[in-house]
Amino acid sequence: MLTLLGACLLALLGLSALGVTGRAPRVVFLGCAAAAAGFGLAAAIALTGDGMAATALPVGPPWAPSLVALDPLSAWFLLILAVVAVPALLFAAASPAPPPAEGAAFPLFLAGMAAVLVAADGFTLLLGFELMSLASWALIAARHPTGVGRRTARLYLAFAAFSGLCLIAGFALLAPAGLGFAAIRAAPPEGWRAAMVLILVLLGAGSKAGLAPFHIWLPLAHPAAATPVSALMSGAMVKVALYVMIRLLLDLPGPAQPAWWGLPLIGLGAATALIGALRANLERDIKAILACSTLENMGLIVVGLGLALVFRGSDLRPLASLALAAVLLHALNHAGFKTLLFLCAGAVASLAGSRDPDRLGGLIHRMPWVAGCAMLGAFSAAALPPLSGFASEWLLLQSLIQGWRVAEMSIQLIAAGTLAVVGMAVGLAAAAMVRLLGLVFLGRPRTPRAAGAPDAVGMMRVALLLPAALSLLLAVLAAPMLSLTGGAIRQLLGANALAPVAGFDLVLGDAGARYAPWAVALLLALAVGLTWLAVRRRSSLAPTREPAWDGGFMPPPPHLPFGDPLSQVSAMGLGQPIRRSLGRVALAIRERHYPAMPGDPATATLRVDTEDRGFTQMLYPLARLRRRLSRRAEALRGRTLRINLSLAFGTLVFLLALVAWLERG
Amino acid sequence: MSLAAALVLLPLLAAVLLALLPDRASRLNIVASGATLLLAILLVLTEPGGDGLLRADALNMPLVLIAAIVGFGTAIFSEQDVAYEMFDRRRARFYHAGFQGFMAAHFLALLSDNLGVMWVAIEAGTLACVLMVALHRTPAAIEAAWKFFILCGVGIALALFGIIVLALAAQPLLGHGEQLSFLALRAVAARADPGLLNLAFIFLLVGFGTKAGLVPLHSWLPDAHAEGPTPIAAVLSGLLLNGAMLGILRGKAIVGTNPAVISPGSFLIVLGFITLLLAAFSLWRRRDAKRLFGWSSIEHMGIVAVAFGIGGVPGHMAGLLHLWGHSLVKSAAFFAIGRAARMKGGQGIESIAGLTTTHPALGWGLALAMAALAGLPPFSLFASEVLLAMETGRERPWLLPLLILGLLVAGTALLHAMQRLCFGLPTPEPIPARSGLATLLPLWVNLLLAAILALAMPEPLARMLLEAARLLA
Amino acid sequence: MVVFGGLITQLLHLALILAGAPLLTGVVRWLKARLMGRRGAHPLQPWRDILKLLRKRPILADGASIVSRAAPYLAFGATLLAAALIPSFAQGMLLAGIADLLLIAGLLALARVALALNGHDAGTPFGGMGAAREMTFAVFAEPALLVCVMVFAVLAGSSNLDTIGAVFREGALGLRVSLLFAALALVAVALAENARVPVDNPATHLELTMVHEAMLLEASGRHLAVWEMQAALKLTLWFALLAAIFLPFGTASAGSGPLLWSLGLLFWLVKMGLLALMLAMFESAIAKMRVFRVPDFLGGALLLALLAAALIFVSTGLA
Amino acid sequence: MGIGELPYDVAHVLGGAMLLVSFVLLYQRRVASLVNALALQGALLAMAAVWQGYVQGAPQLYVTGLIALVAKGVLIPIFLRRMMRKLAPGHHTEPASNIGLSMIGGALLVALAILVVLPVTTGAKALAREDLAVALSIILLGLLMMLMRRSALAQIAGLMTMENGLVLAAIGVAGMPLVIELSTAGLVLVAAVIAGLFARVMHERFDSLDTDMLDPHRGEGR
Repeated sequence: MLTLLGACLLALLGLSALGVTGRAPRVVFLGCAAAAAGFGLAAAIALTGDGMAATALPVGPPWAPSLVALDPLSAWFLLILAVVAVPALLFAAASPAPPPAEGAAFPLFLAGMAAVLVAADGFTLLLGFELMSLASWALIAARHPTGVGRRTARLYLAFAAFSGLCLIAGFALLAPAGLGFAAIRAAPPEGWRAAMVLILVLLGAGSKAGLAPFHIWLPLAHPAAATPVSALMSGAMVKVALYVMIRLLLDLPGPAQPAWWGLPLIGLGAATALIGALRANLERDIKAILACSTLENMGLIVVGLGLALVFRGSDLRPLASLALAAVLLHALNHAGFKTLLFLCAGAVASLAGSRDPDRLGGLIHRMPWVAGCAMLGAFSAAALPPLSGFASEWLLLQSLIQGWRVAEMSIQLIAAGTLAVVGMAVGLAAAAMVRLLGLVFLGRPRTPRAAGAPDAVGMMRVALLLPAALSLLLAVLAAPMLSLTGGAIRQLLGANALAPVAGFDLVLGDAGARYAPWAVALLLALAVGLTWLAVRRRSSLAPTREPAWDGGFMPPPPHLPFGDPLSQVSAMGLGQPIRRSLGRVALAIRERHYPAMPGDPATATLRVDTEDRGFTQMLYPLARLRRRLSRRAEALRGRTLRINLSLAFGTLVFLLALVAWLERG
Repeated sequence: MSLAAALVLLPLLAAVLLALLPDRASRLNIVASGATLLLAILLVLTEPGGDGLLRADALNMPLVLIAAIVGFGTAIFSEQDVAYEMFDRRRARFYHAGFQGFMAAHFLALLSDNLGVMWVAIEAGTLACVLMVALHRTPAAIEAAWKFFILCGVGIALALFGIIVLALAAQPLLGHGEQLSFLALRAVAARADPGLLNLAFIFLLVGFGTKAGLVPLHSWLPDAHAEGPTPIAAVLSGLLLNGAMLGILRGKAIVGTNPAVISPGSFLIVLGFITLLLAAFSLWRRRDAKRLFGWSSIEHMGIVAVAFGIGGVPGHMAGLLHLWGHSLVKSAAFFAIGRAARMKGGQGIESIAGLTTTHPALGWGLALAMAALAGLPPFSLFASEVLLAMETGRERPWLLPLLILGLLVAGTALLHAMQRLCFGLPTPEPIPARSGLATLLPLWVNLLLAAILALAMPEPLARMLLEAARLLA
Repeated sequence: MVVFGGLITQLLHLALILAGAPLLTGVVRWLKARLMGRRGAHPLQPWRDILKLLRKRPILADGASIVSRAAPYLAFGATLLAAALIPSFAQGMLLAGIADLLLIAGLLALARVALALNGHDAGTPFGGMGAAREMTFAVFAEPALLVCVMVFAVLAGSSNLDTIGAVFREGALGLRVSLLFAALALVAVALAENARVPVDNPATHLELTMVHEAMLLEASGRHLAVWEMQAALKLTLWFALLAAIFLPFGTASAGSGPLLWSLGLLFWLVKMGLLALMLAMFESAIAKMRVFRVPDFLGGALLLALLAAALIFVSTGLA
Repeated sequence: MGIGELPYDVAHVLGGAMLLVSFVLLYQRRVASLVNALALQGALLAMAAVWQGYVQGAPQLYVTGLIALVAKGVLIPIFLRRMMRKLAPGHHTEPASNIGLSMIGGALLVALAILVVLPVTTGAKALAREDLAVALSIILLGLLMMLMRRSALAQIAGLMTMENGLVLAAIGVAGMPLVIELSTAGLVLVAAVIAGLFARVMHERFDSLDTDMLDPHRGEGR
């Protein structure tokens, strides 16, 4: 096991060295894919058989060797990493050669994430975490020498430094005895120390996972990178942050933590889910839409995590395991369909030449494979039965509904409110996915480039089909997959905790609710098929093609081959109802309407500027404060030599006086 | 003659030689530094100890090694850099002689067991640096050098007074001659008069603190770094500050043994945090690349002061490790930025950009060095900061937020500048040239060493680190 | 016997709702016409329309893709499955085990998404507009539905519809004000889901005001027939849902032979008629509201549901 | 020994005289007399050293006294005077702030020095205590002078006074190794030379010795 992991990690380092030279990028990416598959293999072994106990490495900080281990929790997330990485890397190998810096940073990115997952002491974990941040930043910066992308990279790096430092502080308070996980478990923190740990971990890992209000970098940074990187960031990196959260909040502090620990997570998670789903309906860049949907899903997952903490704190182990199962399963499902969606978006961007929905449309005719995969992914993301997204969100909603079993009325009310918010987020996600599909793949092409786009072929198509097949598998076999997490659940909730699984169904032990994905899929297929047969038996006429009725509009003039572009709803137009009704929850919106003057041939226009409240209410004020303080500090510099001398003199005199005074007292 | 003595005399000899025969001076300089490095390695491999005047112990041996490494790298770098200076014969001769002279003084300062000798050595080194800072004779250089001279002159004088007070405190307990010996003082300080010890530590703190660039005694540091030749900036940051910190550390080690004194650590913590925070916020306003690194030196000295102030074995370990890493990385950063400034024909931040695209090796080296200074892995500054945070969390948790704030503001400022210098669209180069091995070699070697310190420190060094921390705690 | 009975009842239930759905639509329309003082079309008119549409040749818009052909069947299949899970005259049918309210909500969402995609497919302005509005309404309808489910789960201990119906039929919990709130919320959701007044007007074809019809503008022939059938089925489904939860009395259990079944059927027909009458009266009494007031309307429903939940917590906390 | 005994009184007088000279330095406006005062202080220091050597029976203190006399009393003053002639003929140093204020400040500093030193040196000999207090006062006064005066020459003079104070303190402590004294004195000389060098460069660059003229030339601007 150790040899396998070590071989993969070393291989990654070697590949990054090869990547520096910029030669043979395909080799680099395929090699990374192999290494990622190796991780997946190790994870599978650890999940089915037994993992790896904490082992000391020859390298490490001066005061103690680094420890690595592979327990069920790590293995589960390592599996997620592999699930995302393999298709993404195949896609990368199928794409044109990137700049050398990217070829060098990509393996390091993978290695960093893997290091976080297998680390068994704080230093190694922090090392991997920072490596992950740094490499992913390099991946963004390498693509954007100038312009907005550069500012994005800067913002991302600043947030990365912030989360790293917060995690360091969190460990500092968590581990008075030593950084080894075993030592921390032996002496769990209590009282205000524990509370500080909670806050710092929420700041550190939370900002990495995109929790509000530290989500603002995510919708900018994830789309800025190359498509495979975006897939890895959205599918795997946020999960690594989630893993850190679980490790530091659920595992290391021990089971003795109070129930209220979950409440901040629930609140932040719900807010994040709402904001993310809302923004997903308003973005005008397909990859940004997907990044916002990542926010939504992370929000849901964190809500589940909070519920698990609440239930565990109030001694409702079965419910805690239910919520935890929802968390773990949704993490995996989201990895599957988000990778699929990002790769589809990348295929569209590279083949149809744009990421702006207003320059796409009607792609289903030209790229049926991509469209099919995208629909599958979108349906999963919209949590439609019987696809994978629904199974895990069913678990999550059930655990929210079960929130009333906690004796605290306040928690019951919070659960109800959260349920409402989560439901809203789920609805918004569905709306966003419909908007995405409708704008990109359905309707009429909006540009000639979109009308002439080729379909994905070769390895790119394989890279799309892989996660698609996986999502389908996860949809039907949700229960068996979930039973693999039994080890992790026992590890976190005690020996008698069980995954809410019975055979091929997901069940709630006492509440008697049950979801059988296979049955639903079967019945649905049956219903659709029978309906189709019946209808076709009664009416067998082949359909004919005519110009669209279009509510009576005249057919477009010949110089508009794809019809009148103005008579097809735009991205903003589709977002308008939601923007009007909910937009201001998450965004500061400025709408300006320029009406067409009588006799003026110009068309009337509506100009909408939106900015996330995270910027306007948090980041900008902080930046102003920082500027003011640095101006203060700078004022000290512009002094003459004699002032500086007198500063030294004053310090001396002050200290002398202080000593004299202290010796009196 | 002991290795330690040889280590002091060899650079001295080299200085004399360089003063006498200036042609091919830079080669001779490199050779001498290389020989010094060999001696230093030998010294580290041998057992600690030595005669009365010079004593090699776990505390100063690693510092000697680092100093020799940085000195060797600087010699290699200046071989290329001085060529641009257009020095006349006299100044070139003076430059090289002064460099070796400074090295000799620094080794003496590190190795001497006698505080008085240490003081003399530091003063001599300072004077050498002052002259080399003034080497350019530009108004800015004169201003910087004069400030350097006056402030450090005052500071060093105060430090001497502190030493005298120490001697006075030890007078009733120690025989003549050895009342300035570090070991002897440490042995008897517990019985000395705490009042005098307090007084002594105040003066030592203010005196050496001025040289170490602790706020509010720091104002000479950035200008001195920016106006002198780049190699001098490298040794200033890499070596001189270590010497000063060692002085403070010795004082603390002596005074701290007496239970009745006002704990010296608290003074260090307060000054350290003031330094850290002020430098962190000032870093955001820098327009001059070399001053940026000067301020970052101030910030790191603040971190070191905090680490030593918090104390305990881990705290001192963190502080020492931070000193080592800072010397290596900061000198590397100065090599890179000096070379870049040469090629771009100016050391203003706005005049340097896009290094990674035009000179990948140099650009990525600088980027990594700055990332390391910002406390990112895999460099030893990251390790020491983690260790410091751990110790703070254990001993004084309420200081954590301040520490995190300082590190965050400083780190983001450095990363911000890093992206401006190394990425973006390249600025035009009046003097198009290749980076050259003379820069890349020391740059990457130092970075590699810093990474090794963080992840795979050789066992003897690790043992010395622990030993030194025990000695101090 | 139980399994056999479950199977039989399930099949009978399917046949019943399939046959009854268009009829129910017809009845509602007829009642509405009567209340408005018109004679109104024969209640069987929807059936006649559907059969006639099936005979016509479907016409596809130029921009239309496979979606236009597949979406109707998908939507109908999903709705049919959802309807099959909701007990009509008998409880404990074959699929009672998976008759989870969340699953029903999910299936309805699936049908909704298929409908919206159909609206997008031809690339016409009204289709897109209708789709956007439909999804927006769902954003407000879904949370209300979920919170109602929570209320039922608190009372019945489970989110399984069959269990809920059984518990409520026992009537152990009597008449609760919280249930009243939940009922109101659910009714509002049902109105929105079925595109009834005041959210939408099933009768109009004035493009600017409509939501549901706008997505079907391009459908014709058998596709339109399936869409019509799906709409009718959805209405029946919601009526059955309301009946199963709030009027559970008289429902037979699957094991109890044909006699009780027919009794249950009788009860069910009465309930349906009652609900149809109420709907007709309501629709003929009030007018349609502006599109951007709908979120407020559904937000009110959400608030009612939350209030119901709060009241439940209070009462269970006191009890 | 204590008050009323010869060794103590003499040391007392010498130390007091040096302190007085420091005040003179602080007060003095004209550079020429500034240098003279410095020379006087050096001479007094030498005498104090010799006296201490005699009292402590420590012969190396005679050497110290000799060095002090040669360096502080003769060489440096001559050097400064030559420089003054070259650079600032008849140049007056104007204090940055008025004399009275610096006088009061000086008095306060002396008080502080005594307050700090006397209570902590109860263990030491009275002579050492006295010496230490005086030395500290002289150092602080020198520092005060450096930041009160703008002229480079005055600042050098201040630095020299501080050195005088240091040596005074050092001779108070019995058994300071000679090597330290020697190297210290040597360094002081070097420092003075360097300072002179700077003063010359400054003069030829800015045609003034006013250190405030340097300020606008700081790199990186304001």
